[in-house]
Amino acid sequence: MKVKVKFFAFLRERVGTGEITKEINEGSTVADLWATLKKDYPKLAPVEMRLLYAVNRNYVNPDYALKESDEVVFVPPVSGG
Amino acid sequence: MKVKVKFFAFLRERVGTGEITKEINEGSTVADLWATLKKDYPKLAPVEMRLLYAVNRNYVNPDYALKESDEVVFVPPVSGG
Amino acid sequence: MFRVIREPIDLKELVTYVTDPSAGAIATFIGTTRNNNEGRRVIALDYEAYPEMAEKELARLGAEAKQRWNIQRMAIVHRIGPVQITEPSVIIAVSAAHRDDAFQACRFAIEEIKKSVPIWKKEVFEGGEVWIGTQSGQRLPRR
Amino acid sequence: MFRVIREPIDLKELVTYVTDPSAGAIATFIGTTRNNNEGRRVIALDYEAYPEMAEKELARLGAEAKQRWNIQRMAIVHRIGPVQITEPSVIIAVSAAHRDDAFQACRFAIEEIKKSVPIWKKEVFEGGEVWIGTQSGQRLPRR
Repeated sequence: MKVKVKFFAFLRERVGTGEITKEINEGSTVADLWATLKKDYPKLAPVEMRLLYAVNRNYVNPDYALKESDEVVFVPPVSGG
Repeated sequence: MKVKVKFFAFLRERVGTGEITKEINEGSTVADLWATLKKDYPKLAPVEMRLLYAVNRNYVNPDYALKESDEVVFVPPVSGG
Repeated sequence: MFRVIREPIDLKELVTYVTDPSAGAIATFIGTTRNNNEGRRVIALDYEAYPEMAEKELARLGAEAKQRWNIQRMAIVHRIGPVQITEPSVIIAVSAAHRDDAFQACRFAIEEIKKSVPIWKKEVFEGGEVWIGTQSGQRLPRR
Repeated sequence: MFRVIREPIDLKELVTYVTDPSAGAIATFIGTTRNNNEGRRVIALDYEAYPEMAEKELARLGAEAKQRWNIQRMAIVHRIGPVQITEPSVIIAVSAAHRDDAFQACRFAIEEIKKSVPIWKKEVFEGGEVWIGTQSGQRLPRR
């Protein structure tokens, strides 16, 4: 199945693009997807910061099971204000 | 000696004017002046509220000894803001 | 900037005044005339001041705030005369490097104004008028 | 009013939005770009957002504030893109019958923005640039 992944700020610069579509296995969690992306994008591998996970514009836990067409965002430490 | 007395707000309405000049004895305190004014203006007599005293634009204690030409204000409870 | 004026207060002017390159935060407080108080329907508030001393007291409390918190600039303007529903009677603006100082100094200023600055508020309500704070047993209104 | 915009933020618009006949107090907070941070000379801040979710989170925290305090109206506008020294990056305005609620809800909003709203700040300083909060061991800046 396919999901949409958006990258912002620090992660966008590391990945080099703001949005990709990614084919993943049924039953993949958000954490699984992040592990896969770290292999796809070597520049993500050293990222050690605490990330939050958002699916369809809501924060979710790392064990959230993804569904077809979900919009996934890995949220680096926010610093608005 | 003479002092200037200004009245504001509630007290101004009771006295009916915003400013008077008052002849007082040498050595009079602010508290003495207030006692005299209560006799001059019967409508001040029933005033029981806590007043602050200002002389020449500074708050003073009731036992402050007045001097010639002082500007005295009896300050009813403030309610700015 | 510590002033007592008769005209409407210009929020923009105060914020511009406190804007500073080394400030990351500006806190403002705007006191407005509310259409009700202690069950009465308020028509307007009418403020009176001992203006020379009021401005002096505003400046004094500004100086005290500067000693207590790490703030850049402060402005307080209080309006006198009639102030209609929704109109500002007082505006405070404070800039600081960090937000905590700006918030605390702004809060301090409005609390002090209500304690020590010679300004008085007459409430004109449906059926009468009253100098706030002068009635025996009456609390000062929270705002 | 909960918005993420690219243009300069109009303070007056927010204050007008929250103005209410039953409110006696309006508290506002303005976050501005400061010319220094942790010893660096800052040239500008450059903000990026996940805009749809950021607006949703702003509205969520506005709803939470309404549950926790007795407030009338709240507006939060965050700017994205480059924000020069002294320019506002965020403005919060809150109206309430009484000042304590307005101050507390305003403070709550800025603290929550810094915790949960997907907006990021790149600091452009003399000699480089950095996404604030991403460096190991780096604290989030107080503002």
